[in-house]
Amino acid sequence: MKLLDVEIAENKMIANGIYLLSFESEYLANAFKPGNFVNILVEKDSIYPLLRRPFSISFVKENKVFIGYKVVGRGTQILSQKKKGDTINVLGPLGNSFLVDRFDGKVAVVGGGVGIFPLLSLCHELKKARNEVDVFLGFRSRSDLFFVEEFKEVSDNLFISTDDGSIGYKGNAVEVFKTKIEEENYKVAFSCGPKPMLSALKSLNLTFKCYISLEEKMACGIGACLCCSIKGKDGNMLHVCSDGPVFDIMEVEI
Amino acid sequence: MKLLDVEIAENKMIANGIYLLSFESEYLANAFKPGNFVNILVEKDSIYPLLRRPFSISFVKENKVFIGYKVVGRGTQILSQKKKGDTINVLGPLGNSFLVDRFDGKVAVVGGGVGIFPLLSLCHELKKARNEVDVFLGFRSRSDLFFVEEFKEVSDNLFISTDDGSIGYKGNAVEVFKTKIEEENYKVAFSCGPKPMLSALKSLNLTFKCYISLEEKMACGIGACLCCSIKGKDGNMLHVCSDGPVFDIMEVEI
Amino acid sequence: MLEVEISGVKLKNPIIAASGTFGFGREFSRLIDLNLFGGISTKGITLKKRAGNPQPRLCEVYGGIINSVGLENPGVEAFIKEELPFLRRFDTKIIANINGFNKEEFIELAKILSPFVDMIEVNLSCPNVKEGGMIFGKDPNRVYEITREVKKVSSCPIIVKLTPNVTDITELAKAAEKAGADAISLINTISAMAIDIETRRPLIKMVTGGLSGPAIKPIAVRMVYECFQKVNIPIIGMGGIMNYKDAIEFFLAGATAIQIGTVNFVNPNAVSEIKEGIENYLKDHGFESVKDLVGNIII
Amino acid sequence: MLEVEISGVKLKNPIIAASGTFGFGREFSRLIDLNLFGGISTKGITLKKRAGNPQPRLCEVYGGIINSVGLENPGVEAFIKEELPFLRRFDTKIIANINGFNKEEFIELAKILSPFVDMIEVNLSCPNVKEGGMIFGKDPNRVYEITREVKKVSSCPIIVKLTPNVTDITELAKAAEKAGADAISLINTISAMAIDIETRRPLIKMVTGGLSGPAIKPIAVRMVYECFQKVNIPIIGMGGIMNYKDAIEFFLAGATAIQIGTVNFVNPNAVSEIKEGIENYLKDHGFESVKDLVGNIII
Ligand SMILES: Cc1cc2nc3c(=O)[nH]c(=O)nc-3n(C[C@H](O)[C@H](O)[C@H](O)COP(=O)(O)OP(=O)(O)OC[C@H]3O[C@@H](n4cnc5c(N)ncnc54)[C@H](O)[C@@H]3O)c2cc1C
Ligand SMILES: Cc1cc2nc3c(=O)[nH]c(=O)nc-3n(C[C@H](O)[C@H](O)[C@H](O)COP(=O)(O)OP(=O)(O)OC[C@H]3O[C@@H](n4cnc5c(N)ncnc54)[C@H](O)[C@@H]3O)c2cc1C
Ligand SMILES: Cc1cc2nc3c(=O)[nH]c(=O)nc-3n(C[C@H](O)[C@H](O)[C@H](O)COP(=O)(O)O)c2cc1C
Ligand SMILES: Cc1cc2nc3c(=O)[nH]c(=O)nc-3n(C[C@H](O)[C@H](O)[C@H](O)COP(=O)(O)O)c2cc1C
Ligand code: FES
Ligand code: FES
Repeated sequence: MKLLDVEIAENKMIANGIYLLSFESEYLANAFKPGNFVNILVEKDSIYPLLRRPFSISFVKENKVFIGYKVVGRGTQILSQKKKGDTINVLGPLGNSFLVDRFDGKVAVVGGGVGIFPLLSLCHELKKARNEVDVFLGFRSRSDLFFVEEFKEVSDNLFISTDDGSIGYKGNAVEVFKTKIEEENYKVAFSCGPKPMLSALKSLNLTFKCYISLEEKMACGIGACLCCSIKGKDGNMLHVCSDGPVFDIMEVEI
Repeated sequence: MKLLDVEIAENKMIANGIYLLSFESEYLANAFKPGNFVNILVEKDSIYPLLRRPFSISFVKENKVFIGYKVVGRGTQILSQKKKGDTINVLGPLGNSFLVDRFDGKVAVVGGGVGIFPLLSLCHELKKARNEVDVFLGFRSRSDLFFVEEFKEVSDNLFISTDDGSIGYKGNAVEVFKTKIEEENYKVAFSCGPKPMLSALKSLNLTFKCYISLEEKMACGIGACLCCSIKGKDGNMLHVCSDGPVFDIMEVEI
Repeated sequence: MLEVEISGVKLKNPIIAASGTFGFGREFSRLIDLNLFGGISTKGITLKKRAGNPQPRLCEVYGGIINSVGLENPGVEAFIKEELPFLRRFDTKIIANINGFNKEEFIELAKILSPFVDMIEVNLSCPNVKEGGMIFGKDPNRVYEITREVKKVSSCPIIVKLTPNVTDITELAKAAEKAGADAISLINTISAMAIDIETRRPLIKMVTGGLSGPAIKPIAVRMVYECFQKVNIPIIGMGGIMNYKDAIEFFLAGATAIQIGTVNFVNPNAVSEIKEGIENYLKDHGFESVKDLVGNIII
Repeated sequence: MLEVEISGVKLKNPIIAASGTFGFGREFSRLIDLNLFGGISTKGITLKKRAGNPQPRLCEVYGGIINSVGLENPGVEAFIKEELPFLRRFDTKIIANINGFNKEEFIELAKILSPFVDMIEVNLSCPNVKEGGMIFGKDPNRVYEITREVKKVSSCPIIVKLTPNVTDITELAKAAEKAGADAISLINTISAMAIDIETRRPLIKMVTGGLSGPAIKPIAVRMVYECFQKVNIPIIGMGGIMNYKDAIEFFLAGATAIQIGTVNFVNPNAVSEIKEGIENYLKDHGFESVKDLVGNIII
């Protein structure tokens, strides 16, 4: 974990309101594991926004770090206006990572909306570990699609769904995943997405392990402020930023 | 007085920390009289800085409005980073103006530091009204000089002074002006500059009329908030933004 | 859709210009249409003309400004003669913001003014004067006493403006309600201070002044919410409202109407933008009237 | 040049990490050198382990954040066993921030902790718990009582941390001084609230929380200044300090030392930047020690 001033290499729109930002950082690129995130100060000396903003690292390529994000408020709005050559301050890598292994069975990866970002490099690693990977991605609508080609490359089967059915299955990623559970012999699932999606996933009562990446509002991002605490199964407090963001779905209340 | 979104035509450094900004505005260019100022919102939706920043209009040329300013804090810092094509919101023209006439005698114009900005168009008008104009400009140092060529064109005699004597007379503009008062038959003087300079001017007890342009911290710039009030001679409150910024030096407490 | 009512006075919309930030309307009328406002609360009026405090009166801080105008105003007579006729030309409710240095002055001001205006706002919260104002306003007993007396002599509804510089603002709200106030308005500015580290002098000549602007908004929303739990008279909420979203927060917290102050300096068009924003919000969220928002927070 | 003293405890510099924003130092130690701090005030400690408040606990507002952590902490025993040894490795003073739900708990905590730490900060100002905390802290009599009892049993100097959510903070300061406090620290967060206008729910599950960050700075500076006029014990000032300039304001207003909280989240290097900034300021302005700045405002 380091505090780094990095120079933006590229920052481009890749879908409706979705941007992909990249910068060079040998340190981060090497230290990174799928699931990690960074805490970005979008504007120096700004008091509004005041806090850093947490974003998963979508993937790294050589020494370049790529962050996909959706413009939802003032912080991401400002970030989206940054140009090549502008400097941003990045704190990372933060948090734990997805457990990647050679599983003896199929792997399912289920992502919805901005939750899709951290899953790309996960799939990459899962494939590298020679797993068979089924990917389920849910988007709002056809114009919101992103990373589709990239996921094709790192999956065996890719199932796209949209809320409005404008492309792929109509419905969300969990619904599609559900239809496959019985046909396929999944050994493990990984997921990231909005809370309702994760709750739906939990209520499937999967017979195999399922790891999810969570979000909570964060101030420090490193485990010091205790703003991002959630209750673990045993009543113990878990900190999404430092004990997570990846948790065994059975170990957390959602 | 109007609220205008204008597009920056140019914004360049013209001396050490001094910038000249211009934008097209037929309305402002026509409505403008020397001494008027504008209240600029340097950043939309910003809460820090929050208030608009007041700046004199230095001069207009056809439909272009020129504003000279010095970077002193966060607002002017942000302004200095604006580029051609960026939009700023301008409220103006505000305030009263210098009385321009054909005076039967010489006219003295005394400016110090950023107080020099509003005097350029004044001199222009004074010359247009066929006056003989002596201009006294005080700067910190040689590297701080600006508008010198421009003032040469609209004055009969130009006296430059610097605090450190690195160019022109050593001392401030009022000291130089003082040495000329007895030789010359001034009918009227105009001045703008830091408070100590204006106090020095007042204590000369000039036998002719002297008009000065004042500064106070401003919130509204239009006479509504009463933040910029100063005491007039008769104890009445005067508002620098709406009764001024130009006052007869004998009518105000400084 | 936007109409609200305060003790029988109908405001065509819930947006009121906050006292002291809008003068007597004349200056802003050159820039915007005063008819846009549901109401205008005047600059604080005193019995006699007042020069106000020495310079500097204003400084800027993170997300706000500190002012110490100190109730500069022409006095009640000049107001009635020279300012009120102008204000009366517009289709907006006129609220006279009154300031006494003792109980008698408040009574006198209410007597003189209430026949001429739509409502009176009793400012028991000015932090920028040595007597009266906030000194009274911090004590529930004085709030009760002054409110009761002012109410007795007023021929129009009275609003009591509360100071946030207290341990429990609901005590003041309850005192005002018990004394017969038709509404309360909150918050006035928060006592604050800033220092120029180069000169080592306070940035406000009077040392402390009143903080307003976005920085105080979450404190104001909290106080409106607290008061809404404790009193039944309408609340006029204010403090740091910059846009329609901020306004909606105040309604949800319990405000029947809002005042906008500092934002007028930044964006004189705020009133029309906020008006439009509220309308759109109501439509988009299926509400028929702004009244449906009041206190409609889901806990 | 930077050394200051509080009741015999020498801080090598006047910068203290504010309670609750710095955990027990462990996390930040991976990022910055803890030796940079004059002192570290720990996360609020209670007798028993506490889970804290439900989510959401945090939201951002104009120029600040609202938190409602609610004193999540491992309890005093775990602190002493698992956290203190780590903290003790650094050349910085350790201040234990203690939180009781009644007088006895405060006494108990002080008894247990005072042999192990350099100072105790008695938190009479936590806005995020239903009992104890701010409820006690708003009443000068309770402040007096608890301070006196804690002082009696403490083998190290005690600091009393005051809440800003009161009419007159100097009353609390005086009560603490009279009861024997070695210093006071202020301000804790200001009770505040924000509402999500889309869900119409409060952005903090507990509805209200504590506002910190730059937005509260001018209020904090004012309170430090007020207390400096009224008490003779050292004041530790905090609230919205983002950089060395803000720190200097607090010294000029009367603070002997400062705490930095929210800024740690934004800029973990703040401590070293502020340290350097203060040093340069002292040199540039011809002061020999930061002590020369304390209360050195020119009115
Ligand atoms: C571990 C983690 C990883 C994330 N990864 C990504 C990613 O790869 N791509 C992406 O687009 N988004 C990601 N998010 C969500 C992202 O942090 C928010 O969308 C962003 O902070 C919004 O900032 P804003 O100023 O535009 O929005 P605003 O809504 O104006 O932000 C207001 C406040 O809420 C916080 N906030 C808002 N939404 C969230 C959220 N969903 N989770 C946590 N805090 C939030 C902000 O940090 C800020 O403090 C991630 C969040 C977390 C916790
Ligand atoms: C009528 C008038 C005309 C002016 N004309 C010019 C001009 O042509 N060129 C120029 O460079 N400057 C001019 N100034 C001064 C200019 O307004 C300030 O330098 C500027 O506001 C500083 O903003 P900042 O954010 O960079 O500085 P900061 O110091 O960070 O500003 C803090 C606050 O102080 C106010 N402020 C700071 N200095 C002044 C000042 N001298 N007068 C009034 N308010 C101030 C700011 O508006 C702001 O509210 C004029 C001021 C007035 C009142
Ligand atoms: C420059 C200025 C002058 C003010 N004068 C008065 C006044 O005379 N009477 C009054 O009741 N409130 C006065 N106020 C307080 C405002 O009416 C309002 O309560 C406060 O500014 C909070 O709202 P805002 O954050 O929208 O400005 C004044 C505020 C400012 C900024
Ligand atoms: C997330 C968070 C947790 C806090 N927890 C505590 C605490 O446990 N004990 C305490 O005395 N103050 C606590 N505080 C208050 C801070 O110590 C400090 O008084 C306040 O934040 C103002 O300083 P700042 O604006 O620099 O953050 C907390 C503040 C924050 C932001
Ligand atoms: S964000 Fe601070 S502990 Fe997780
Ligand atoms: S700045 Fe508002 S009256 Fe002059």
